[in-house]
Amino acid sequence: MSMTSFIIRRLWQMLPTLLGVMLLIFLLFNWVGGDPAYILAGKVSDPALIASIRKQLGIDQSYLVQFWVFIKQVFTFDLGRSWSTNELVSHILLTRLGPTLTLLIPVLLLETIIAVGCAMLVAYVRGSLTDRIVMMCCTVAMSISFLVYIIVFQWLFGFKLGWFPVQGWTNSFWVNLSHYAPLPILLAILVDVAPSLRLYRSFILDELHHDYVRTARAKGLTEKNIMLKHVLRNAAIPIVTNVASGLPSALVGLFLLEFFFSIPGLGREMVVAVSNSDFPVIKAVTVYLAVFTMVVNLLVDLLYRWLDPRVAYK
Amino acid sequence: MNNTNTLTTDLVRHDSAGLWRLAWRRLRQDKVAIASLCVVTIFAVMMIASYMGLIASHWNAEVAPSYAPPSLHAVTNVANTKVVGIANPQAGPPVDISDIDPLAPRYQEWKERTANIAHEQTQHATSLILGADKWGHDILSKTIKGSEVSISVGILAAFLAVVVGTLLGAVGGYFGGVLDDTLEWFYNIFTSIPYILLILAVAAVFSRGFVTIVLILGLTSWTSVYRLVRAEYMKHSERAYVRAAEALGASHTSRMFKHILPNISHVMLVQYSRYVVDAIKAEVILSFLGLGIPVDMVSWGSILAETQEEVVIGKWSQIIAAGGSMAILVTAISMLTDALRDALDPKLNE
Amino acid sequence: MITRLSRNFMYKVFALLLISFAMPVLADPLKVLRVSIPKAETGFDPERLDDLYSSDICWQIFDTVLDYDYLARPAKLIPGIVREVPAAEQNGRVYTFRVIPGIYFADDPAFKGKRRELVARDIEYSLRRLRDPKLNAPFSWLVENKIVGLDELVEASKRKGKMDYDTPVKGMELLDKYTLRITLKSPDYNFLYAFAFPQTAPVAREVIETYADDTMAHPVGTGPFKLVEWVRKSKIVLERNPNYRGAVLDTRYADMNNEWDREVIKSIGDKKLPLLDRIEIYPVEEEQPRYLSFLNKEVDILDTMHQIYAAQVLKNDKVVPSIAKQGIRVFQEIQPEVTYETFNMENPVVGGYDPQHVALRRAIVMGHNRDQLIQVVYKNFAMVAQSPIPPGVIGYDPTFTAQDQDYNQARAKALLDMFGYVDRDGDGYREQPDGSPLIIQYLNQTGLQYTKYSELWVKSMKNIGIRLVSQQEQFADLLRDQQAGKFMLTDSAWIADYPDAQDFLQLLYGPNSGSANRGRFKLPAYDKLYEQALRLPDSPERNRLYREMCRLILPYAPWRIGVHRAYLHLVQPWVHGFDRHPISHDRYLYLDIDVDAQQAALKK
Amino acid sequence: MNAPLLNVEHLQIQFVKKNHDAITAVHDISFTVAPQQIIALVGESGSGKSVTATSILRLLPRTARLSANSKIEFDGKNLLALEAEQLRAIRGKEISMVFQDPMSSLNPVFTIGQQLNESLRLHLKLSKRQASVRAIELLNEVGITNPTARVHSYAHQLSGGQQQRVMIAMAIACKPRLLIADEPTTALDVTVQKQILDLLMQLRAQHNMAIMFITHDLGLVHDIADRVVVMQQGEIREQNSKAALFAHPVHAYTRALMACRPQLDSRPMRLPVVSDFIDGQQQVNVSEVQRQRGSAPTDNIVLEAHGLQKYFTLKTGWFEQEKLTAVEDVSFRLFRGKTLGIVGESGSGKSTTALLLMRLLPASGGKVLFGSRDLLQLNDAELLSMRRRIQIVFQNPYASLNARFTIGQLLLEPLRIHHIGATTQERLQMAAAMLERVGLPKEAMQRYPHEFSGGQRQRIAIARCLMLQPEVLILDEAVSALDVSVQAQVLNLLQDLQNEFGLSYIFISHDLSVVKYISDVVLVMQQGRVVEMADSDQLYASPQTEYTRKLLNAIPGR
Repeated sequence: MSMTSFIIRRLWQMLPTLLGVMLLIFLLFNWVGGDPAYILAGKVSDPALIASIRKQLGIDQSYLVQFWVFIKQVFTFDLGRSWSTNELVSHILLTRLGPTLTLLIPVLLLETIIAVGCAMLVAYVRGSLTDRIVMMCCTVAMSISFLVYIIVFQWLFGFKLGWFPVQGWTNSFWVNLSHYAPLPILLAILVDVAPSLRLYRSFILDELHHDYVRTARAKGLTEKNIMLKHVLRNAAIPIVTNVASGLPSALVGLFLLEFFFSIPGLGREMVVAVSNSDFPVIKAVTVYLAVFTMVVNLLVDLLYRWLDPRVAYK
Repeated sequence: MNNTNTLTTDLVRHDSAGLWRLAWRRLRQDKVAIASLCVVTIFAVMMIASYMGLIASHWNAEVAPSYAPPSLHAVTNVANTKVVGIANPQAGPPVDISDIDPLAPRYQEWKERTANIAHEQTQHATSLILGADKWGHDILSKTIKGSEVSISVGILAAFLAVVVGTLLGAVGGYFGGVLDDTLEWFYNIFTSIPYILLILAVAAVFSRGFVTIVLILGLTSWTSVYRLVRAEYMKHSERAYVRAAEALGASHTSRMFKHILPNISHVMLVQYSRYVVDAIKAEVILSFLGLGIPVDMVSWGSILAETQEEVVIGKWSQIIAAGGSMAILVTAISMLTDALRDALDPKLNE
Repeated sequence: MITRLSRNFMYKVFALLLISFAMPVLADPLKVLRVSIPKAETGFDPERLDDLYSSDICWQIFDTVLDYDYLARPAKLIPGIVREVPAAEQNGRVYTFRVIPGIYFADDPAFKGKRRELVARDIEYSLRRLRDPKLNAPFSWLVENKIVGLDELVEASKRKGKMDYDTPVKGMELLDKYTLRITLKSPDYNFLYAFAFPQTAPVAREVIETYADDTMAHPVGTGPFKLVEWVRKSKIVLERNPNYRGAVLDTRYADMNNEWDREVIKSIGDKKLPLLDRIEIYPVEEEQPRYLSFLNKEVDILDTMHQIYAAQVLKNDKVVPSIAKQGIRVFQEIQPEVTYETFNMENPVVGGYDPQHVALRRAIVMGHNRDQLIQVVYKNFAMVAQSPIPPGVIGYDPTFTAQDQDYNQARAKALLDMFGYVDRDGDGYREQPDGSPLIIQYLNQTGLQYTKYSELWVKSMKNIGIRLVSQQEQFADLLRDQQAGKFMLTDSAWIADYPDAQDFLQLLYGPNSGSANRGRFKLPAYDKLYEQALRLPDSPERNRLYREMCRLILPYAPWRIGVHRAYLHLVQPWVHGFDRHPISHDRYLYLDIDVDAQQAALKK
Repeated sequence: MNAPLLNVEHLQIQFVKKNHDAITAVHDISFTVAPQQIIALVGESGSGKSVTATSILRLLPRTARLSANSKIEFDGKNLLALEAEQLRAIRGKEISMVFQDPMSSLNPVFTIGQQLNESLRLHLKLSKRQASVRAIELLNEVGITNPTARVHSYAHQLSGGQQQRVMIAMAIACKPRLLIADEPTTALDVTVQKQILDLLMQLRAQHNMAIMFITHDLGLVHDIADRVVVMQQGEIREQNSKAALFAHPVHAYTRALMACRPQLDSRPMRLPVVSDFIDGQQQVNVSEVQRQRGSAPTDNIVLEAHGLQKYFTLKTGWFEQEKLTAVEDVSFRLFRGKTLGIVGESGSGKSTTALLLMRLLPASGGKVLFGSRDLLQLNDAELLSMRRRIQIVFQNPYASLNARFTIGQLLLEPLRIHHIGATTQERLQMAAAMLERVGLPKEAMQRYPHEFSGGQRQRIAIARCLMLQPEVLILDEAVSALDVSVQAQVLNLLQDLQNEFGLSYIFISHDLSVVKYISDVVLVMQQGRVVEMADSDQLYASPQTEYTRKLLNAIPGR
C-alpha cells in the first residue's frame, strides 16, 4: 500500500476519534460544567443580565443544537472569546504556542541528546557499579516532586546564586532564549532526563540482547562501532517515536514551569483558564491538542515506517 | 505411601513452589528490594496506624507558635499573641448597642455564663522534631497524616485505574471484533487528549473532594493498563495453554479469568505500583493548582502547596518533611517495582 | 553529511547560549521603569474593564474626566480633562462638564492621519457605550438608573438588538462642542465619582469602531502614555504619548509631615510631566518569583507585595537592615478595602432576625479567631475592621469600635449554651436547639490563600464546638452560588470604587439583595438611613447617618467583619516620586528614575 | 599441513547466576580441528555444544567465566589471551560464524548490502565501490538469484533459506580459514536444509576452509562431517572420524543416540531409550520384532474429513480484501485404533487442520464427520460433550500447560468441566492413576509445570487429555520440541497408550522419520492441500508425487 493512501486512510480514521473527543469535551463542559453566565456578569449581576448573557452564549438552546454549534466552531477554528479576557480563543492558541515552543524545543533536543548519550554510556557498562549508581540516582531524582524542584531551584539559581533571572518574558525570541528560558529549560531537563535515561537504557539493553549484535561482533566490529551504528540505529526507532509521541503532552506538560516563571505559554494559559473556569479556552486547548496529538501520532507512524523497514504501510 | 487413602485434597494445595513463591525467592536475594520493601511496609504501617487514629490524630491541634523552629525540647504553644495587626490609635470606646440588640434582655446571664466558662488556654507541651507550620501544627504529625491521604489516593486511584483498564483490556483483547473496535475508539479518545490536560479539564468541572481526586486520577489513567492488558490477552488467547483449555471445554469466563488473568497478573502488579507512584505525584500537582483535597484534610500535596511561599522566607521544615518522605516512599516503590518486574519476569521461569 | 551538519548546528546553538549568558544587558539611555503586578491583566478597553490591574494601566493611557489629586488624603477629586469639577446644581441633580479645548488623542491609524481632538461628545459616547447591551460592561452600574432618558434608550436598544449611539438622550445635553450637561433622575452627591473611573474615560468612537472586537488591544487615549507592546499576561510596555498635553505636580494638598510627600515634592517639584520614557509592566502570578525578581533588581517597583514576605521586609515597623542597606523604600498602605464573611440571612439555619438565630450568628462571629487571621495569614499586616467602612474613604470614623465583632471564645460559647445550641449526642459538636444537627457550610474559592481562610474557620468553629465544613469552588461556581443565595456563610471582600462610605454601605442595602448585597440582609431602619444619606452631600450630618448605619448592623451580625488589609509596596532607591494613591494606585505620570543609579545597580 | 588449525584444550566454561552461583556448562574438553576439515559437534540440548562454539570467538555473554587453564589456539595463537584489537582482526577475517536463526542474526534496519560491505571494508579495506561489487559477487556465489537487486533488500524481505545464504555470504566474505556454523539449518525446512548443506559443501571445496558444524542431528552429521565430537552434559563422550564413529560407536551414549532415532528402514516395537544403554551397560538388540503398520479395508472409520477449507481474509484497502488460503479441500479418514500421520513443511496447513478439527478455529467449509455427526455444525452444548471424545496435544509443552496451575489442578480441570467423578477425592484418584500410567509419581500433583523437564511436561499434557478418555487424540508436533532421546520415550508411551486404550491418533509432524515410524497412513500436505495420501510403508517406498520424492530425498542420513 502506498504512503499516500495510507495517510488518507489514517486521516479518515481520525474522524470518529475526533468526534468522540468533541463529544467528551462537550459533555464535560456544557453538561457537567457550571453555568458560565455568572462569570460574564461580573461583580454585580441581576437575573435579567444573566438571562441575556445565556441567550448571547446560546446556552439556552438544546444540547443537540449546542453540540452542533460546537462542532462548527471547531472546524472553522472559531471558538469565540475567552470569558475572562475577551481575547479571541484562536488568538490565544496561536500566540501562546511560541513561548511554549521556545522552551519545549531546546528541552526536547537537549534532553534527548543528554539522555541518549548517558543511556548509551550506562548501557555500555551495564551491570557495573556505575550503571547501578546512575540508575539509583535516576530513581531518586524521579521520586522528588516537580514542585519541589521548581521551588528550590528557582530560589537557588534565580535568587541565592543569581545566575538567571527569576522570571520574565519578552517579544524577542533571542532575548527569551538567552535570558528567560535557560533556567526553566535547565529545570525541565533536570527533571525529564532521569525517566528518559531509564527508558532509553532499557531500549538499548533490549537491542543488545539481539542476535545481530553477536553477528556484528563475530564480524570483528569494535564495541564502539556496534553501539553507535548497529545498536543505536535500532534503538533509535523506539526512542524517536517515544520523543515524538510525547510531544503533545509536553506542550502543556511544562505548565508548572510556565506558571512559576511567568512564561505566557499554552500550559499556563490552561491552568489560568481552569482556575477562572474559562471554558472556551479549556475547550479549545483540549480539542486542538487532541487534533494535534492525532496528527503527531500519524507522523510518528510515518516516522516509524521510515525508520523501520520491517513495517509496511497497512 | 502407596496407599491411595493418603490422596486427599491436600494434593491440590499450593505446597510446591509456585511462580509467586519463586519470584519471592528471587526478590529475597535482592538487598535493594528488601530495603525498599521495608520502607514501603513502614509507610504502610504508619498509614494504617494514622488511619486508625493511633498516631497523628491531633495533627490539626495548635501545639506551638506559628513557624516554631524544630526542637527536641518541649515547646508550649503560648505565643506572643499581643500584637494583632496594625493598631488604630484613635480607637474609641465600644459603641453601645443595647438599645437595638435583641439579646439585650439577657446581657446579665451572658456575662455570668461567660465568666463561668474557664477560658482554657490549651497549653500543650510537645517536642517538635520538625517544627511547626504557620498555624502552629506539628509538622511531623501533619506529614504522617498527610502520608495517609496521599498514599490512600495513590492506592485507590491506581486500583480503580487497574480494575477499569484490566476489565476493558481483557474484554477487548480476548473477544476482539466490534467490542474491541469500540473500546479502541474509546481508548483513542482518551489518549488523544494529553493526560495532564485531561486531568485539568475534568478537574475544572467537578467539585473538590477526596473521592473526586481518586475518580479523576483513576478514570483518566486506565489507558496504559488497558493497552498492556489488551495486548497480553490477545497474545495469551492464542497461546497453547488457552487453546488446550478451550479444547478441554473451558468456558470463556474460565479462560479469561482463571487461565489468562493469573498469567498476566505480574503485568498488572507492576503497572499498579507504577500507577501508585503516578497518582501520588499527580495529587501534589492537583493540590498545588487548588484542585486537591478539602481543607479539613492534609496530604503531601497540600503541604507542598503551602511551601511555595515558605522557602523564600527561610522555612524549610515542611518542604523537607513532605518532599522528603514522598521522595523516600516513591523511591522505595519504584525500586520495588523494578525488582518485582525482574523477579516476576516469566522468562526466568523457563 | 547529515551528522556533520547537525553537529555544526549544535555547536552554534551552544555558542549562542554561551554568548547570551555572558553578554551584559545592553545599556538603555531611556528612562525605563519596570513594574511587577500580582495578577494578569485582561486588556485595555476602558468600558470593558473589570479587574483592578487592567484599570490601573488604563489610568496611565486614558485621561479620566475627573481625577484624584496625587497627594491629597483622603482622596480628593480634581478636574481631569474638564476646566473644573462640576458643581452640584439643583440639589445634586444637574452637573455640567466643560472640556478643556486642545486636548488630543494619541495618534492612531483609526484617525487616518489627522489629529483628533477630545470633545464633550466623546464623554457622552463613552457613557452610552458603558450601557451597550452587547458589551455587558461590568461597570455599567455606574450609570444605571441614574441619567434621565438613558435607561429608556437602553431598553429600546435591547429590543432593537443594537445600541443606539445617535438618538439624543434628555439627560445628556451637548450644550456646545466642549460642554456636556447631565441631568439625573434623583439627587446624587456621589455621582461625580463615576467620572473618576477609568471605565468612564472618554474613548474615540472611530477607534472603537475600527477595532471592533479587538479594542482590548488598541487603547487610544489622551493620557501621558500609550501602549506599544503587549505580550499577554507577561509583559505590557507603555511609552510616552507625544500628544500628551503635559502636566505639573499640584502640591497644594501635600502633607509635609509625610516623608513620601516630601520626597515627591523634592524630586518632582515643578518639572513638566511625564518624566518617564518607557514603562515595562510584568504580571507575575506566583508570589515567590515576584518577590525574588524584585530582590534581584529585575523590577523597580514591587506593587502590592504578598503579606507572607512582609516579615522579611518589615520587622516591628522597621525596614530590616538587609533591605534598608540597599536603599529600598517600603510604602505601607492600609487599603480602602474591607474583607468580610457574609451569612445568608434567608438560610433557615443561620439566617433570621429572631434572638436565637441572632445569637448563633454572633457566637460564630465571636468564635472566629480573627486575631489569628491577622497574625498568621496577614503576618500582622492588617487592621481589625470595626465596620464595613475602611480608612481612607469619606465617612470613615476611626473612633467607631465594635466590641461584638472581637474574637472571644468564652462569650461565644456562653451565648451558644444560653440559646440551646449544645452538644446532645456527645460527639464534641453542638446540635441545634431542636436537636437536629448543626452544620455550617463555608463557601469560598479554590486557591492557596482561600484555603487558609477555610482552615481557620474550620479550626475556630471546632474550638467552640460547631461543625463547619468548607466547600471550595471554582470562581464561576462560587459567583453563581453567591448570587443565587446558595450558601450559609461565604467569604468576600470589597475594595473602594470611589472614596465614599456609600460604596461599602450599599453592600447591606436591602434592595441590593441578590446582587451587591449577597447575604440578602434586609433591615428597614438601615434602608431608610441609606436612602436619606444618598440625598446629602459630604457633611457631618451624613457622617452621623453613616455611623448609625454601622451601629444598626452590629446586633444582627449579618457579617463577620474582617480586616482592612495593609500592603507593602517596595520601591528601588532610584525610583522617585512614588506615593501610592488609595484609589488610583500607582500613577507613573508622577514618577522619575535615576537611570545612572538603576544601571549601576544592574551591573553589580 | 599436520598442525591443527584450531586446538581447544581443557576448555571449561561456567555461567555465574545473579545469586553468584555458578553453573558449569562445559567441563574440561579438548579437541582439534585440522585445516579444511569438517568437524561436527553433536549433542542434545544442554550438552554445551553451542557454548563451546561461541566461546571460540569469545562471543559468550558477560556472565560466562572460562577457567584459567582453558586454551583455544588458532593457528598457534591463543585466542583467549589476545587483546581486543587482535581478536577483532581474527573475527570475521580468519574465523567467521553462521548462527541458528538467520532472521534475528541479521540487523533488521540495514540492507543486506550494507551489512556485507561492512565486513569487506573492515577487513579487506575495500573502497565503497569495490565492496558493493564484491557483495554482489558474494550473493551470486551463495546462490541468491538477482543479487544486484537483492543487495538493497532488508532481511525481512527474504525467505529463511535466503537469509541463511546471506549469513553464509557474510561469513565467507573475507575467505576465512574456519567457519563455525551453529545449528545453521535447525530453523529451516528439510528441503531448504538440504540446499544449505549442499552450499556449504560446495563452498568448502572452493575456499579450502575448515567448518565446525554444530548440530543435534546425527543424520546430518552422517551426511557431511569428516570428524565427529559427541557431547553430553558439557563433556565430550566420544570423538572420532565419521566412518569410525558410525561403524563402531564406543560410548553408550553415542550408541543410544544412534538407536533412539526412528529409522526409515525399521520399525521396532519399542524404540530404545538412552537409559537402556547407560543402565543396562550392555548391547541392546534393536531390531528384533518389527511393528506392523498400515490400514486394512476392515478398519472402522472413527473420523472423516471432507473438503475441509480455511481462508483468512486480510483487509488490504478500504473495501478490498485479500483471501489467504490456509487449508484447501483436505479430506481423509481416520481409522479406529490407528494413526494418521500428517507431514508437511512450515506453512503447509497441517497445524491449521488440527485446529479446525478441534473447532479451535472456525472452518470456512467442509465437513468433519465424527460418528454420524458433523463436528463443524455442533452447537456449544453438543460441542462440549464432543470435546470429551477428541483431544489435542500441542507442540510446546512449555506453553501448553498453564504455569500458574499445579499439575493436580491441571489434571482435575477437565474432570470438573465435564463433571466426571462425583467427589474431589474420586477425581484425585483418577488423576493419580493417570499420572502413574504416563510414568510420573502421584506426588507430582502438588508441583508446578516449571519443575518438570520437557519430556515430563509432554507426558502431563498427554495425561490431561487422557483424563477425558477420548477416542481420538490429535498430536500436533507433539514430540518435535523434544530431544531425540526424550522423543523416543514419548513415542513409546504413545504406542503403549494406543495399544491399551485403542486410541486413534492424528500425528502431525515435519519430521518424516518419526511420522513413518508411528503412522499407519501418511498424508503429505503442501501449501494447504493434500499432495499424497497412502499407507506409510507404501508412501515411503514408492512416492507418487514429485513433492513427496523431494521431501524424502532431503531426509538427512538417508
